[in-house]
Amino acid sequence: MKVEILYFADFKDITGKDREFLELKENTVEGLTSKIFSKYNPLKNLIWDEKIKNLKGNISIVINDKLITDKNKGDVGLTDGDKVAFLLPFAGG
Amino acid sequence: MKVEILYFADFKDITGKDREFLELKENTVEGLTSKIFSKYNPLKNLIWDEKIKNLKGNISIVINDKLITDKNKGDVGLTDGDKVAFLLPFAGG
Amino acid sequence: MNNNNFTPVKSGIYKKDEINLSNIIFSLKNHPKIKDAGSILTFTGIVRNTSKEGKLIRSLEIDAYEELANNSINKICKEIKEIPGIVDVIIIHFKGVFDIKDELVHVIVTSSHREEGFKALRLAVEKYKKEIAVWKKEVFIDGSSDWVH
Amino acid sequence: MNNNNFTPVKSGIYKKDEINLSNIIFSLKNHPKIKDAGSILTFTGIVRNTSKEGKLIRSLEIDAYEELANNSINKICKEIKEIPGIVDVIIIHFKGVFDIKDELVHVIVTSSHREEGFKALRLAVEKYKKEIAVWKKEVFIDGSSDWVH
Repeated sequence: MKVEILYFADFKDITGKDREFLELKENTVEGLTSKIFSKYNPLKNLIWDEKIKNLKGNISIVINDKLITDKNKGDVGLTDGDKVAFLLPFAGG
Repeated sequence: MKVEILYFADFKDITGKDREFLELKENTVEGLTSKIFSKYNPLKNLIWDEKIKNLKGNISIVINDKLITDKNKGDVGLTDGDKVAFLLPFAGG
Repeated sequence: MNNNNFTPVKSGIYKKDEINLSNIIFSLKNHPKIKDAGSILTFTGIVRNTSKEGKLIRSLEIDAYEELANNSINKICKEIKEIPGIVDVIIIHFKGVFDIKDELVHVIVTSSHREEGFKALRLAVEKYKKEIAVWKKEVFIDGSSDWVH
Repeated sequence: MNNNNFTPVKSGIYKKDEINLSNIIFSLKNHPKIKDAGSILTFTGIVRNTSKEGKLIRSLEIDAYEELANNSINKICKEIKEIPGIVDVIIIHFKGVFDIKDELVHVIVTSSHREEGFKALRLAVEKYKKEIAVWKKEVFIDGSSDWVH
């Protein structure tokens, strides 16, 4: 299964990319995070809370331009072709 | 004794003038008002309160670009060459 | 940086269309303290097609006692510039005859942060409305007219 | 009056310098309801030379998730346009790399009277600051940098 992941702000600086396609074995957000943490180690510190074994509370997930509001973000399912982004809190200019 | 009187807003419409020089016999504001009321009758209604026999409370007098704050406005003295204006309440655009 | 070229826009009474918001903001960008500013707020008063009482307006006339109005405008600007965080305050009031949607007045407040800017802009607007020697005649579409007091 | 020529400026994310306040106000003057307006208020955010913590800034970078940010901007504008007396609301947020005093954002509120305009402008500014998917990187003069969150 393939998803497209968009990188903004800190993510863009860490990965050096705007976006990329990633091949996933597990069709959940947690599957995607494992993949990106193994590829870009500093992303883990940025968005992962080791104490609660989950994404930090202030991280939003957007799938196909829609904000996901599920409580347990890691469990959210992904479908082939989805466009996914993790977002840090906004700061307008 | 001669003073210059400036006309703004309603005053300008009534007198048809921006300003004019007037010859006064009595060197007070009251002397000036008598003069202009006899020349331009509608000005009396505009600024004179017949009950209190004085200028209406909301009329300001400016002499040589300085606002006069004396209580009894009629008694304020005038000097030859003074530039005088009666002002109705302001309204910015 | 060379700020010798800074020719500030002076607050005061101007003839209709003598200056516009772009001119003012262009000048502001060369203000010696513009680097301390994060916020530019502007108020532009334009001619609405109805009076406060709801009568339809054809045109508006603004008369001004320029010497007195300029003194008051400068006093208001000076007072507000003393508020911490305020970089600059400019008040431009036009005089003449105006059609619907013509610009009557510009107030521009430049400040370090937006909080003090919003307060200062509101204060400047309320002050010029009452304290400067200008008058406004509403000419209605029925041909009648009134100086607003 | 023929309003067929009205091409409204669209709210949203723009490239640096792609549009300016004059363009927006020029367009506004052709808004079909401009005759109902007496007040145009604008907020322009520009790059200040210090961060909130007081560090000296060399430049600023704005990144945006355009689809999401545009949706939120349109939602904010729609909400505020529903307030009685509000004629129009435009929010323009730029993305790219900016020097000190460059313009980052314009918010323009056109309203019948100034009271509702002031409230609406403040509301629009506070909302875009928090609700739209943009991020800001401060690059300091010591060479370090930080995304603000």
